[in-house]
Amino acid sequence: MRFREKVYVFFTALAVLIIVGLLFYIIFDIVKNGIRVISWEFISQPPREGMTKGGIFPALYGTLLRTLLMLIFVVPVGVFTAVYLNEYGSGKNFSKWIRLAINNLASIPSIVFGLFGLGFFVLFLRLGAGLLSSALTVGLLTLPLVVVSTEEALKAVPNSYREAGFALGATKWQVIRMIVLPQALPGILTGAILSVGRGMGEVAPILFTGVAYYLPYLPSSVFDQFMDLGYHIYIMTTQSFNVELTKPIQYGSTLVLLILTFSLNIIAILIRSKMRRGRLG
Amino acid sequence: MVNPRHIFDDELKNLRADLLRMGTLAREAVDKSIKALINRDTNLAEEVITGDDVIDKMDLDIEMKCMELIARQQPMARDLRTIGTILKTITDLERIADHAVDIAKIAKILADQPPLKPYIDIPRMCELSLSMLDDALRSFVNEDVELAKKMCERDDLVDALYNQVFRELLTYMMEDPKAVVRALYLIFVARFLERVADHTTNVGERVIYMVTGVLKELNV
Amino acid sequence: MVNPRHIFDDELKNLRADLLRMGTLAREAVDKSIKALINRDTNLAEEVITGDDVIDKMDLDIEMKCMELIARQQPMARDLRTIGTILKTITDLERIADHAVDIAKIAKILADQPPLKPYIDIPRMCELSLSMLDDALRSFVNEDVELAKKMCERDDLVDALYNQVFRELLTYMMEDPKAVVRALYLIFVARFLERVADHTTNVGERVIYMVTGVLKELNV
Amino acid sequence: MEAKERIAYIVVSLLASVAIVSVILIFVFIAKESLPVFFNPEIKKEANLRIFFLTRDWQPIGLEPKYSFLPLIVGTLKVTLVAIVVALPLSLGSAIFTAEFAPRRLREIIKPIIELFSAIPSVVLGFFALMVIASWVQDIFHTSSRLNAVTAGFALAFAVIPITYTICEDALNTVPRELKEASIALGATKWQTTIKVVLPSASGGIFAGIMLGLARAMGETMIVLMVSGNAAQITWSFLDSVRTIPATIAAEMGEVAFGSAHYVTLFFLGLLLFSITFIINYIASILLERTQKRLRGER
Amino acid sequence: MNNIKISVKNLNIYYGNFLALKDITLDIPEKSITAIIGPSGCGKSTFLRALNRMNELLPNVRTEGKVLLDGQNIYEPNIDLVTLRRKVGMVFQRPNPFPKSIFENVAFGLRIQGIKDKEQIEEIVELSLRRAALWDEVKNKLHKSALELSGGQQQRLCIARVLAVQPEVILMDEPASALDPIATLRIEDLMRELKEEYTIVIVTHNMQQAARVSDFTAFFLTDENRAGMLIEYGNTSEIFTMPRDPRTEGYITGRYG
Amino acid sequence: MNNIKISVKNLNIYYGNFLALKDITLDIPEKSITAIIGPSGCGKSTFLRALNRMNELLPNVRTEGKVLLDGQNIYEPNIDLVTLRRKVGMVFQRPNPFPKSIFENVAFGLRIQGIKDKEQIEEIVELSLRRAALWDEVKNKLHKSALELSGGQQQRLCIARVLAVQPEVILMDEPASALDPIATLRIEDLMRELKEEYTIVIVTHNMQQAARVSDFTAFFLTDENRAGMLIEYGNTSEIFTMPRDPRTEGYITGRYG
Ligand SMILES: Nc1ncnc2c1ncn2[C@@H]1O[C@H](COP(=O)(O)OP(=O)(O)OP(=O)(O)O)[C@@H](O)[C@H]1O
Ligand SMILES: Nc1ncnc2c1ncn2[C@@H]1O[C@H](COP(=O)(O)OP(=O)(O)OP(=O)(O)O)[C@@H](O)[C@H]1O
Ligand SMILES: [Mg+2]
Ligand SMILES: [Mg+2]
Ligand SMILES: O=P([O-])([O-])[O-]
Repeated sequence: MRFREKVYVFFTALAVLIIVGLLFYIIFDIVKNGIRVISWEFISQPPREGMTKGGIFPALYGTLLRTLLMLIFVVPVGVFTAVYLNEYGSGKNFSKWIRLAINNLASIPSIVFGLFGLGFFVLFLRLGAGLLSSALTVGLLTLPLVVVSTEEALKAVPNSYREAGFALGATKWQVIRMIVLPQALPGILTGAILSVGRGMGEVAPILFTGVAYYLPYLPSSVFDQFMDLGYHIYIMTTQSFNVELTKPIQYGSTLVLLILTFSLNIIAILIRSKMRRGRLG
Repeated sequence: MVNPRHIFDDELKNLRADLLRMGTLAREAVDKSIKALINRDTNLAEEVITGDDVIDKMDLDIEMKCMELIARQQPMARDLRTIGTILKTITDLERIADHAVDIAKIAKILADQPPLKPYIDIPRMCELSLSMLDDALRSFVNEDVELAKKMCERDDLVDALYNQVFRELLTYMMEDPKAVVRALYLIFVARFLERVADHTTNVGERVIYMVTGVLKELNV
Repeated sequence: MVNPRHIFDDELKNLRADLLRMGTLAREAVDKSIKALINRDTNLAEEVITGDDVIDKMDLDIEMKCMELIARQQPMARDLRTIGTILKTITDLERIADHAVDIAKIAKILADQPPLKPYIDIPRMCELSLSMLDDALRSFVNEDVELAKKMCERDDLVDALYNQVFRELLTYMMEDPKAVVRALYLIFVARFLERVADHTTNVGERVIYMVTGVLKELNV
Repeated sequence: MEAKERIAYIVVSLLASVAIVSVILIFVFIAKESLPVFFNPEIKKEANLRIFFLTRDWQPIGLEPKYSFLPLIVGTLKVTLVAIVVALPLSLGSAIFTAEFAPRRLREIIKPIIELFSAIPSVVLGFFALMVIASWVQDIFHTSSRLNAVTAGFALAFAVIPITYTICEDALNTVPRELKEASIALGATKWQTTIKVVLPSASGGIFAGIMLGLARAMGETMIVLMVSGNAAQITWSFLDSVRTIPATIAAEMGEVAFGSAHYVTLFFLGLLLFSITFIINYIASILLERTQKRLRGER
Repeated sequence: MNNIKISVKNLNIYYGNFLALKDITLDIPEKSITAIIGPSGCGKSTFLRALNRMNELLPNVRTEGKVLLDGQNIYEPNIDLVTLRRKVGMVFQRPNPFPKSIFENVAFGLRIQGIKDKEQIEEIVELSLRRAALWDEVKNKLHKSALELSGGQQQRLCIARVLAVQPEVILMDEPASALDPIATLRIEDLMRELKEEYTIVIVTHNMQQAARVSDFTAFFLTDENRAGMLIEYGNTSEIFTMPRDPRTEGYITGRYG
Repeated sequence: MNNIKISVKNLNIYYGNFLALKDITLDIPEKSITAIIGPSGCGKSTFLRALNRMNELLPNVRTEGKVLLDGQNIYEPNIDLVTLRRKVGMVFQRPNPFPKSIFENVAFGLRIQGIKDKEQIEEIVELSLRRAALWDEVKNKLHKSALELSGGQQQRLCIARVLAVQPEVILMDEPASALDPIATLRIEDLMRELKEEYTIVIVTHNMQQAARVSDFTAFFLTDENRAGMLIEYGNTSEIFTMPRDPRTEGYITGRYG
């Protein structure tokens, strides 16, 4: 009896070991092969010689820019959607619809966003295939992330704080502004960071909304096409005329993308755990 | 649904039973002391005197139980009044028993002296007082306010009898110096019986308080 | 840090003050009644008799306050014993005051009769009883068990004095039929004073119980 | 003060409606672009429901384009199945270990690490699968093609694991400690407690985790695009190359003429994908809510 | 008996279609402590929250009848809720200081009124903390987080926070149920001090607490439709030593039902 | 005085380096109710959980000393925890029925023992529910979810659940603190009935409860290092009417500290 249980537990532990092992193996493999490639030149130079040499600067630039644009759109929308859901809308039909919409957004496959971006932003609104269309498309995709983590943060603000505020004669907006939002700030921050991390690595939604295979110049307006790190990796690995030749560049680019997204996620995790500890103390 | 306080109720019931037992003992003590007096029965008198220890112990016991019940069960309202009533009533009962002892002691003294006159009024006083005590205890058991009130009214009869006995014995004393000691003791006996009735009235007042929450002196 | 029960303590303090006031009144009543007797002062006697109402009212008042305090503050341990002590002590004090009334009534009766003999032992008894009462009250205030115990011991002196007075007056009665009434009344007075001392002893026992938690009869 | 309140309310409500508007627009636009399948006679000739579901070939480029969904559906199902079979035992096992058996310290390390998996962009997973996993699969199964359903499913599993793990672990964790203690105090062993009390209590959440993993696997684009081989064929073997619905859209949308039958067909595929994942997610969310409510002691 | 501060007249409260409080009529005297007791679900909290219209934060609540505060019906449409709630402050079951400094907690009510004057704020904060019998314990750490205080201190801080907005009435919904016995007694003590200046209404599950602390007690019970009704209202000592209604008697002696 | 059921000898319990219980020695008599009282954090729960080794579920707990159950030290290495915990059952602060049917809740302990016989299980379930004074209220809905019961019923169900595994000792950690006064009294009543057959140890914040229900009371307090110590242990009536230690007196009269 006892022994059998130990065996069961061993298997569950083994599962953990396998997952964690694989994760580390991925990181290990990418770092091992990528680290040699990374240099200042690699970061700061454009690709050369039909993208078999040189760096990834335009792709990095494009990625960061579209992510920044996305952030400008997604944070206010996401945060205030959460504020509405949690502070104004409880019990209202409208917020049921919003919630349904958010859940829905979260479940839509990224390629469908790509289709929508193409159909709506690019063609219907005539924003063209460019940074803005891509940023908005990815923004919609990460919107649930921001809403959910903000809402979680708002929910974690004990209701008693709000009641106390009202009972002291504060108005709703005063309560939100002076008590709820400051208290939820770390959570909101986490949401924003996570959305950046997520948005940065997404490729499918931008496939048809503005990413370019190669551009000799940097985008100069939000309507311009751009290069993108993730897309770059995809192209190099599958469409490049000489996959073997560009392998180091592929690894290098992947490592850069991984570093970016990982560091963001780790920051988010740190904030969150600090927040949790703070709440307990 | 079972009464969630039934254990407390049980304890309260025990306490009431204890009180009743104590009341009965006190009553018997008075009864016996007067019998001892009339029949010049020193053994009976002695019995009353030694029996008082039991009553004293019951007094202490019940009081301690009351205090424990207060400490442990936080009685309120009527429960509390009941305990208060018990607390006060046992004092009265204890005093009644003490008076029985006092009478018994006198009975012992008078046993070897010639009778002054046939006892008429004293047995009547005794009977009356004891019937009051019976009613007091019954009213306690049945929480019968009316009975308690009626009982208290009879205290006046006892008082009247006492005055009568007092005056009569006074005459004896003035007429015959030899009668002085005996008459004096009998006056004391009458006086004690009168006190028994007074204490009994107190018990009645307590019963009324327990049931109605109003405490009023009835025997002013 | 403030005592979180200070309101309850205040109420308890008030209650103790009330008790003390009642004790003082009872003491004065006894003192005055004996003075009235000695000085044949019917006014003073009347004062004692009417004054008793105040004491009776205090008795009721304090009792109600105790019950309320029990109902509202759930006293435990010493607090509870204190309230229990107060509850029982007021009964004794009330009885003491009643005895003062009894004495005062006798004082009124004897006021227009020639004195039997100079009062010597009765004032001494009174003094002794009252000094006991003083000590009892003081021991209550100071929670002084030793004082209470010593005080209780003096009850024997009172008892001895009572016996002496009793025998002396008995002689008077047998010698002179005209003295019978007066002597009888004086015997009653002595008896009442003896009772005062007894009740005082009860108070002492209560104080000991309040402080130590042990209740023992000291004046068996 | 009143005005401020009103303005705040209006602004917040407007921003909050973005989500609703977006979902409606997404549905409307995807639907609008795929509607010609039903209504445009020109397009209906080339692409219609009968062709989608009753023919066997997907050959959109060529003189006679063939638009059968069946190979795509089969491909999608194959990779999804592989992904779930790989991911489920691993993620559920890990969830049980972390929630029930790991010492607290260890748990606080394991959980974020596994969750970090979800931070890996799918291109990166695809890249890794291409570089490493494909070789493993080839070595193990001696396949002709490195890129096949097993490779893709395996890579997809990496995407599924963090989702399923997180939801399962959360579900296990929301089982109140008191319940576990009650069971142990009744003389149950830890494993009995896990199987008889914790798992049943959390079953809704676990099921939801599986469903959401499933949805993720079906909708995932980049990984399959990179490692599935993208051959639209109907076979029984999992070691053949496959083409999935999302990968098809991703690969072909870039090169179609707007408004063409191909274009419309791709949008219709999008609509299909959208609907399937929507339904799965809906069921999962209902399950999740129900379990949470139950565990919170509501009826 | 003091003047009437709050006069509740024929109050009915519905949650949706459910009648939670039925025809409550009751006068609350000024500068005294009134306790509301009764079994769970009898509408005590609902009643309390009706006195400063906090019920309106919940959806679906409907209130009928009048609540007169100093003779003025607070349910009239032109009543300013913000002013009302400043006048009728509220302290909750669990101590709920904001996760700010001790000082900022007390200053909050002032800041939302738009008071900027630093000195004035400091003055009021000190005064409120003194009144809440907390000043001595916190004066050296006013700018430390309020969450570092003990439960009892937090609850007193919440009281100070209410005092800072100078209320006339303080409502307390089971203010000590989350505290240990000693902290509870201290809060009760504080209440008794506060009643010199404020009208206090408390809801409590703890009968003994109502008995200890209040001047007046109202006993609520539900009828067969689960609607809360007022069964008996009167002097606390009378309610606990000789209640008039047998249902009150049953409840306080633990024999209800 | 009954036989000694549990004898605790020089018990020390550490959380990491923190000594939470210091040198506790105490004998718990059979078939009686022993209450543990004391201020928050004095180690009452820790003590209780030491009696069936539930503390070991927490990390970093170290236990020194002996706990003899019927003379057998439960901290000896060869003790079977499963058997021990069946003998020494536990009821928790908040009612915590499993989210299963009423029947399955009570049957749980039997099923994990591998009992399959349906009739036997049914019999024990009914018996346990009867003992827990719940049978009449639930006999017609045994297969309904236990979560649909009221708080007090749930707590009695938890007691029935423990009874089903035929314990000898029942530990209860504040078993009524989540209940309303009436449900509380009913649980207390049940305890008194159960003590005819079981040895019961309860922890309670509520002094009145300890006074009402227990036969023996142990009073714990923390020393200057916050280690819990046993201050006084004895007959409940003595503890509450004439405690020997002034600290006990201070605590029970509300003047502690
Ligand atoms: N927001 C709400 N929606 C619907 N019904 C409610 C709501 N709040 C309370 N109720 C119902 O109204 C009745 C009274 O509730 P209330 O909270 O006032 O009771 P209470 O006396 O304070 O109980 P407790 O002592 O448990 O706090 C209950 O039957 C409760 O179920
Ligand atoms: N898991 C733990 N880790 C570290 N310290 C703990 C742990 N559990 C309890 N303690 C500490 O041990 C001491 C005793 O705790 P315990 O829970 O036994 O107290 P208690 O008397 O039950 O208090 P309460 O009445 O608040 O339940 C406290 O100082 C507490 O902070
Ligand atoms: Mg409430
Ligand atoms: Mg505890
Ligand atoms: O018994 P008494 O002394 O009060 O008559």
